[in-house]
Amino acid sequence: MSFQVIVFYSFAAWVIFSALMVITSKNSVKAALFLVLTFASMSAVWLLLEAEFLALSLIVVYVGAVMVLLLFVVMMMDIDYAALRQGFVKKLPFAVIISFGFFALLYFFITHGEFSAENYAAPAPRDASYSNIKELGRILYTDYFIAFETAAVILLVAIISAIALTFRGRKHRKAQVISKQLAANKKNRLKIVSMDAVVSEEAIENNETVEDNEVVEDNEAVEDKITEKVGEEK
Amino acid sequence: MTDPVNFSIISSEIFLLVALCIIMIVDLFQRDKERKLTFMLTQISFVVLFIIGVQNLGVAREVAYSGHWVLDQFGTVLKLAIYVTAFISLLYARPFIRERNLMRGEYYLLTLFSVLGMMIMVSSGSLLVIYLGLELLSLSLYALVSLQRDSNAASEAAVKYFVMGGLASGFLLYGISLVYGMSGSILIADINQYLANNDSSLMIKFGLVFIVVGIAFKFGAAPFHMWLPDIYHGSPSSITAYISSVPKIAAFGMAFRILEGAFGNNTADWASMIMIVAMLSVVLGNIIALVQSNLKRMLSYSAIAHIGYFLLGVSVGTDQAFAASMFYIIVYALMTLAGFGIIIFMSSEQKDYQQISDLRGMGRYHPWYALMFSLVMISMAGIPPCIGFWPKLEIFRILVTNGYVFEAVVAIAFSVVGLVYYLKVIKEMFFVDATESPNVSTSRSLKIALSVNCLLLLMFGLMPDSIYQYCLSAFASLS
Amino acid sequence: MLENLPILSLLIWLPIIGAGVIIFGSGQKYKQLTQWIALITAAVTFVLSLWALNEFDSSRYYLQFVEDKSWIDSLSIRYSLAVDGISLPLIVLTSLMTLIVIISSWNNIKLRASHYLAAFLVMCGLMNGVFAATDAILFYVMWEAMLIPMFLIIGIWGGPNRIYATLKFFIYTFFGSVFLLIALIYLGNQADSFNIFNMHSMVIDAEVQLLLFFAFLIAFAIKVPMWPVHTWLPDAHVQAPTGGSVILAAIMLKMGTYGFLRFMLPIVPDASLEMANMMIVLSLIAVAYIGFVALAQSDMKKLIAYSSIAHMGFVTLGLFISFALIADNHLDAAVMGIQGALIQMISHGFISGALFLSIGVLYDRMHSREIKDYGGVVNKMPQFALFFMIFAMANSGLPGTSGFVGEFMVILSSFQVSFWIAAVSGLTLILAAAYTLWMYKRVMFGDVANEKVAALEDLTMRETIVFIVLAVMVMLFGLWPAPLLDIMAPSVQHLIDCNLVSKLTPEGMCS
Amino acid sequence: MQNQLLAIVLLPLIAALATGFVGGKMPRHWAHWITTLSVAISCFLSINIAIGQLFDEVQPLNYNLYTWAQLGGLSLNVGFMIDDLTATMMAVVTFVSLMVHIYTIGYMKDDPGYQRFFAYISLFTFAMLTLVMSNNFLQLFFGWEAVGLVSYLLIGFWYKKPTAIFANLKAFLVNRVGDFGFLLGIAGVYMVFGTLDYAEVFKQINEGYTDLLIPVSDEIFWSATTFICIGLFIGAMGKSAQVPLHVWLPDSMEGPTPISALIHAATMVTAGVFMVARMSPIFEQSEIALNFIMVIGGTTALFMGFLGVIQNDIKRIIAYSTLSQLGYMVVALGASAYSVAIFHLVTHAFFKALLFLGAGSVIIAMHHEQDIRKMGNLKKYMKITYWTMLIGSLALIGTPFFSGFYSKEAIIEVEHFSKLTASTYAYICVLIGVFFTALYSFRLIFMVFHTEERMDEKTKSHLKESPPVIWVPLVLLAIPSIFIGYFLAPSIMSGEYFDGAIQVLTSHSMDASMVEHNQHPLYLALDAYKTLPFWLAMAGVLTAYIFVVKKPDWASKLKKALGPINHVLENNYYFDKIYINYFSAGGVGLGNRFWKWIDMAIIDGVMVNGTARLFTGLSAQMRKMQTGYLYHYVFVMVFGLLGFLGWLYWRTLNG
Amino acid sequence: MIELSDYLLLSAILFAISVAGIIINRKNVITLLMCIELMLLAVNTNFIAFSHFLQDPAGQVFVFFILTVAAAEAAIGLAIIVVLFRNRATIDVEKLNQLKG
Repeated sequence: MSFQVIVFYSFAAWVIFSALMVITSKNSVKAALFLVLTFASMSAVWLLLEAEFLALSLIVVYVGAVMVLLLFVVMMMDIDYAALRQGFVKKLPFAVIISFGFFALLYFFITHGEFSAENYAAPAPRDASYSNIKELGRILYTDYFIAFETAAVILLVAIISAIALTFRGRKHRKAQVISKQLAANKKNRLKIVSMDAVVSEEAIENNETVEDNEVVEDNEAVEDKITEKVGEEK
Repeated sequence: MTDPVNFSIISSEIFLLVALCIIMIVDLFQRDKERKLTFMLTQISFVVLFIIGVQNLGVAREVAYSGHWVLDQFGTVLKLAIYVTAFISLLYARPFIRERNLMRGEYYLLTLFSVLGMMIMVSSGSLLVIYLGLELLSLSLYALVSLQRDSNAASEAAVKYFVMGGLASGFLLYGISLVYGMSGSILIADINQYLANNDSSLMIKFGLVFIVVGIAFKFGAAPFHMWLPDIYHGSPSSITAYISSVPKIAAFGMAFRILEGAFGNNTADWASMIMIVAMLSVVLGNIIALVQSNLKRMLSYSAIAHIGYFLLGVSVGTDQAFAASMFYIIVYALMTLAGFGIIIFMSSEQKDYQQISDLRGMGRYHPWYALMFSLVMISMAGIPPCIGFWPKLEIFRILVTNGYVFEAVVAIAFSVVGLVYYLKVIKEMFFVDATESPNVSTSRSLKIALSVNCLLLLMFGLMPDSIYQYCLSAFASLS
Repeated sequence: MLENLPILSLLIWLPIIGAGVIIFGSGQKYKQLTQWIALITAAVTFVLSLWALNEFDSSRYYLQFVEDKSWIDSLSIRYSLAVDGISLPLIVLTSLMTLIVIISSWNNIKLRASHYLAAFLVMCGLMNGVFAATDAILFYVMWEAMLIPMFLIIGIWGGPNRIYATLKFFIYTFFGSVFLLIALIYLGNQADSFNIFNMHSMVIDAEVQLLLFFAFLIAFAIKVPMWPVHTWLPDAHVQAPTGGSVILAAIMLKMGTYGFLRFMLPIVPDASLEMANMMIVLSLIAVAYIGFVALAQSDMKKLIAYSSIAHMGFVTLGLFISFALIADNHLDAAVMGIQGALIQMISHGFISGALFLSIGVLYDRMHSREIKDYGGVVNKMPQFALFFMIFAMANSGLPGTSGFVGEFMVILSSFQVSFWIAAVSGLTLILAAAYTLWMYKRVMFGDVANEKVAALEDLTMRETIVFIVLAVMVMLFGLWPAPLLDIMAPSVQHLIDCNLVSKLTPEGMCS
Repeated sequence: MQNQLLAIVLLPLIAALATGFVGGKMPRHWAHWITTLSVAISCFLSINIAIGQLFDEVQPLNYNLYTWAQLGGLSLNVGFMIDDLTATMMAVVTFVSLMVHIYTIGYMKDDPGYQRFFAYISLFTFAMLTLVMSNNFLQLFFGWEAVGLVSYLLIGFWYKKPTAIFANLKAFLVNRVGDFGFLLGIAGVYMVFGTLDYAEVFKQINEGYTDLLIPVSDEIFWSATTFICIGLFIGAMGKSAQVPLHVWLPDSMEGPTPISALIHAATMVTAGVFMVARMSPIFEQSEIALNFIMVIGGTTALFMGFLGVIQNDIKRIIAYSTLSQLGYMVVALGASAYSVAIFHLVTHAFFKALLFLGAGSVIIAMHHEQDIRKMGNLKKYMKITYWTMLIGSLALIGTPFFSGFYSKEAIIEVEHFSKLTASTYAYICVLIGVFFTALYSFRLIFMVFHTEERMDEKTKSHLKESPPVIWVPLVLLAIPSIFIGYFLAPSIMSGEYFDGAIQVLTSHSMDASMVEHNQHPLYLALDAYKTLPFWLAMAGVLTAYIFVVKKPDWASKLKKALGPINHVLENNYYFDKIYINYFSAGGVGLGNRFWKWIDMAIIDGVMVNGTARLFTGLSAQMRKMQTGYLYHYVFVMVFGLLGFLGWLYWRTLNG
Repeated sequence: MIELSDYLLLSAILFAISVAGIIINRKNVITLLMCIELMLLAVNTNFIAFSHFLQDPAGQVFVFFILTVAAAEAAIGLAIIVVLFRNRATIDVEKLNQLKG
């Protein structure tokens, strides 16, 4: 049992364990952290495969950027984890069966397929002068020119859409705001209008009220639009 | 080792990208609430693209960028179809988004991005570029679907689309990885070469299963269709019109590139799977559509059924069959655009009228449009003289020619089931007495676009060759 | 110049173009104008068809007025039209009935009258197209497209239960025709061309023939309609407006039997021979069983609808009895059977059309189709009673009317095969008389039954003209069917000589 | 001559069309002038031709007018065949028709449908002439049905009368049953002979032909000839109202009296007899058919005679008498004595028309009262009617010297001498029939013209002799009723009369046996007291006298005594009840069941709508798969993937 | 030695886990996002393993791009979830069933 084998199995075990934790944790934060662990362990495995650049990128990109973003979002939302916890365990066996069956099939194909050791002998280790980064870099800008450009556009799309979806200036959340609800009082909510018994006047009164309200709303809307515009220009 | 960089063969893409950047910047500085300039520029770029595409029509097949890029008749014809359908969909979208606070530059930008993604998909020479093009398309679509931020339904649809789409990408990639492992290349031509020299191995078949699932998902074929009705239903109608039509054309490009381009020598490995998927789609789509009362949902189930017919052609796997499928998908895109055009037409005053019963009285108060919509329904049902008949005919002909008579009979029998729900629409418009006029859009441009689109269905129906010959030529140049 | 006129194209497209003009000019403002346009279009079409009839050379068999243009090259589908002695009379019938329908619905349709007329014109063109097409796919296109205007006619202008009826009609017939499509595609592939007449000279082995036979059977039997796929017809007829019923009965049903003649008999003669007994039994059921069913009807339109089914049974009987006769080498009798079937098609067109128009005349005045709401109409409408009597008698197959000719021939020829076939089909003499005249008695005779009947007014000028035309046709072909038969004779002879021979081997086939 | 023939046929048609279509717009008297004149010309020409054929021995004529249809090698024509038989019939038809036309002028004077009526009877003349003059089966069938049509129209002439419109429908349908057989017979002719032309058919028979066998089942085969004969005879049964298809004739008396005379006594009902005579070469080929005919005829002759006795309606009595007399004619046909049948047909045409028209005269005088129990002693008021009717009755019962005597005597004789199996039965029937004929005939005479006056005062005050336009035809008909038999008897009895037109096989011929009876008609009449029929007739008259004049109460006593039999008779042997309750109601009921159970329930309910329901139900169930839950969607997708993988796995394991 | 199939099995396990994760998770949309990331990780491992054993850099390049795309995807996915949360104040998967039938 060589060092590499030990490394592989130990990290593989970590990968599997942490992946299982990711899907079973109720708490998103916990799950995200386990995901980080999965990625980190997997990058170790990748190192075994002499993909140094990617192993590092995985940590940099995922652990450094994506996971932080994820956590950020998770924290931002005040989610009721107690509610999320319900009704989880009874679906577990079913999923276990499905995924086990799935894995069994994969196992069958992988072990019975052509990916045997004879067909795919382990290559000799590279010599020290070999630079993974250099090689990737070289072909990335030549052979994979088109792909590279496309990836760039994809990132642009991601930027644009993320902004388009989430940025909306102030006061546009539709979700209930507890603090506001608590702060509400009778004076703000209830408007007492004195009315005469005459029908026609009543109607006029109502109309006026409605108009007033509309004006207020319009103003708000205009304000919103302006702020939004400014935001976009920035 | 590397080819000399040849910009001429990616001129369309370069043009679009440049135009995109210009439009993006122009849009930033626009004060116009209507975004007229953005809209105009977008549409003009489609026109220019179309002209470039037409010039590319006769050009011989060229492979460039280390085999990652292919310019051929097939891609060009598909691109032309993409431009036209995208162009029409934006025409439809304008009055709709104006009333729904969606009139933002991003709408056009994301559309353009997705078109770019599709162009990349249909022109790519490697699995990697296909994947990237696909993701470019998908990401734009995810964003487009959720663009109506204050809509519950839209955001739900977006989440579902996103999760399901991610899953499908995963499956597709898994399959690609296995194929890569076997063939040692991600270039389609190399894979094809490898398979020509080697027998089809178990792992190739194994990978193909995943790839087929990924492709079937993109089309929304049963049993990978579950996302489709919800997404079509939940998205704003203009976006539904778009995602139900244009990306299908690109998806066909992808399917052809992968299945025929890479695995053309192993037709047997995937054809039966596609056939199963296709038959399931035909049966399921047609049956479930029967009881739908929401027009959008009905059309989405009908989309599943149509995809089934289309995939029947793919499953046969000959050049002619692919030509027929291509014909089908282009025609379908035109039809479904018109179909969702109806919904856009109905949904004015910021309210969405989507129920079939909302059409009631159309025949009485707006006879012309009722007639137009009837054309759409007749076309979708595959009744001559509308265009919808011809691709169906061609698909059935291919099936029968290749000995799939039983499949043809089942498929054709289910088209009778399909007829029922299309007729329901006509029934609602013409036969049910209405006391009040249904709600319709007042936008003149929408009316014109819709009329033209519907009349095209009839016109092409009388001269189907005007589309079909291009489809055939796309494949004639391949072999 | 006239010789080079694409007469068949004109017969197809002229009415359709007319309809297009009408649709664009629709609206109450132009109601009069559109009506006149419709009338003129239909009249010109009819005159053209008469002209074609005049130019037609019935001395020997060949396709005439041939038009053949490329249409869909990629699918090797051509726009090819031609007629022979079988299809031409049907075209004339179609054009005439359209004209009659347009005249007769002059003032009767209140709701969107111009659209109504346009629908009929479109249908006229398409039906002419069905009869004229010699390309199978062109045929199919027309065949299917024809459903749409009829679907709309029943659905928009029909009776209270129109939606059910029209959906049933459309779906039922569509269901049938999809099998036709499969068969046509198969044949087109085998023949490398969709030309119907190329298909006629193909060698097809027995098993395939049988499959094709059933594909054709489903399509055409539904259209005819034959028992047991006939149930759409009474519903459609009852709910359809008068004009719709007329066209449905007079022309649309003929499509099915025309299909038998054009496709089934010539392309799969061996299978047809094999299944002839089944077809004969089905036809006899149509004649006898449906005759009894008609007897039980209380709705006039339904009664006539069922009687249509029964009469169409004679057509199918005549067509398939000929197989048994050819097998026994009774060629004369086979000719008689097929000729009988053909003339029954034409004659039934006039008679059923006239009967539905008659019921329409009553319905326009009383808004009821129930027999029990009538009684003693003859007191108030003596002229109408006369015409109605003529048509009723024709319907019950009285010699001297066209209704007799076909049935007579078919019974005579079927007797050669079996006494029992003739006996069962001969029951129509009794049954048809019973249901028609019983209805006549209850509706027309007797004392004035109620106030509504008392308020009836006799035929208007317009109605009278229509009825005179139909009555003359009915009597003319009854007293002297020879001209019509002569037109058909070479085609029928060709059918028997060339097309009904075995297609299992190339021997003995002539093109 | 061909032009003459055309004129004979077409003149009544043109007159009918003219009066029918424009009758309403022309003065009333034009209608009768046009039609009567045209029929008169026809009659004149017909008699001319008949004289030519019968006495001047003009060659029989057979030619085609136009080709009706050409079907392969078979040519169907419309044409005329004129020989002795046809000529006789033409003369009789046109003569009776002319009388009826004249009579109608008076009889229908005040009827609102005056023009219509003339159009109908002219049309009828046309139809009947086409029937008798036809030279082929097709045209025969055309005429056959056309007379049925006109009969239908005429019975229902008073279309407001519920009984009339019931009767006409009944008449048409019952005739259609007969036509059904007739058509099958024609089909048989076509099958056996390959042509529908008389001359060709007869030629083939004379030149010897092979009889075909018609399979009715796997085991049973029928001789085609027998089949043809019976088929054709079933047609004749319908038209000539033979049991059991006789039910329409008594009811048809709902029509105006002139048509009862014209159609239901003199001409149309005899079409069947004429047809069988015309087809004599074919009928001769089948003894089974002849026996069948004889049984039917005998039954009709006797049993309808019974019914005549108990009727009280003046026209119904004559109608039953007609039925009975038709039976006589048919019996003669069965015995191969076609000429005798035609002989009786001719004499019967005259005296029965006379009787009907006389009855009509009575009815007019009685203001449309037809019940003989409300008449009596009309002799006092209507001398001419009385005498003419008496002549008619005497002729009917076969009083020597009257025309009926010769024909009836001949029939009885041929039955006596016939060698066919059924002849004994027929002989007994006709013999007994003679007694009953006399009984009901004179019961009528006594009840109407003698005994006390039973009508009410109002009617009585108006009673008077009918105008000349009515009684002239009576007189004109009375003359041949007396003498025609005397003149025709010798030639007909000797079998020379219809030489060539009627063919009798020598084995069936009774000429030899008849010869000894073949004396001068005068002696024949004088010898009548030696024969049984004479005494039977006298007994009948006497019985009538006793029961009606002397002891009227005996009648009701007898009625009581014969209770059950009387009941059967009054119900017309239950024929009507069976037909209406079982056949027609059964047919409608069957149709209803077919419709409700098979069409609506099974085909529509289960198969058509059931399919629709199935798919809708399926759809409603399947849409529930679309739960809206993301994890279900993923699950389905993964399941699909697993399915494919499993399929691949299975395929790998199984090679 | 560690064979190719070992790597592949590892990734297969990961793949199966991620699929299971999507199915069993009925509450939290964000976890679905993570599952998709896991799945991509499995795919990436496949690619890298092949790349190593084939001595072909294309697989690694592919992984490079997958990582890029995955990042972009995560960004958009999170944005969508934010939009959803704003609309509904929940990211409960079980409540995402307005659209059905």
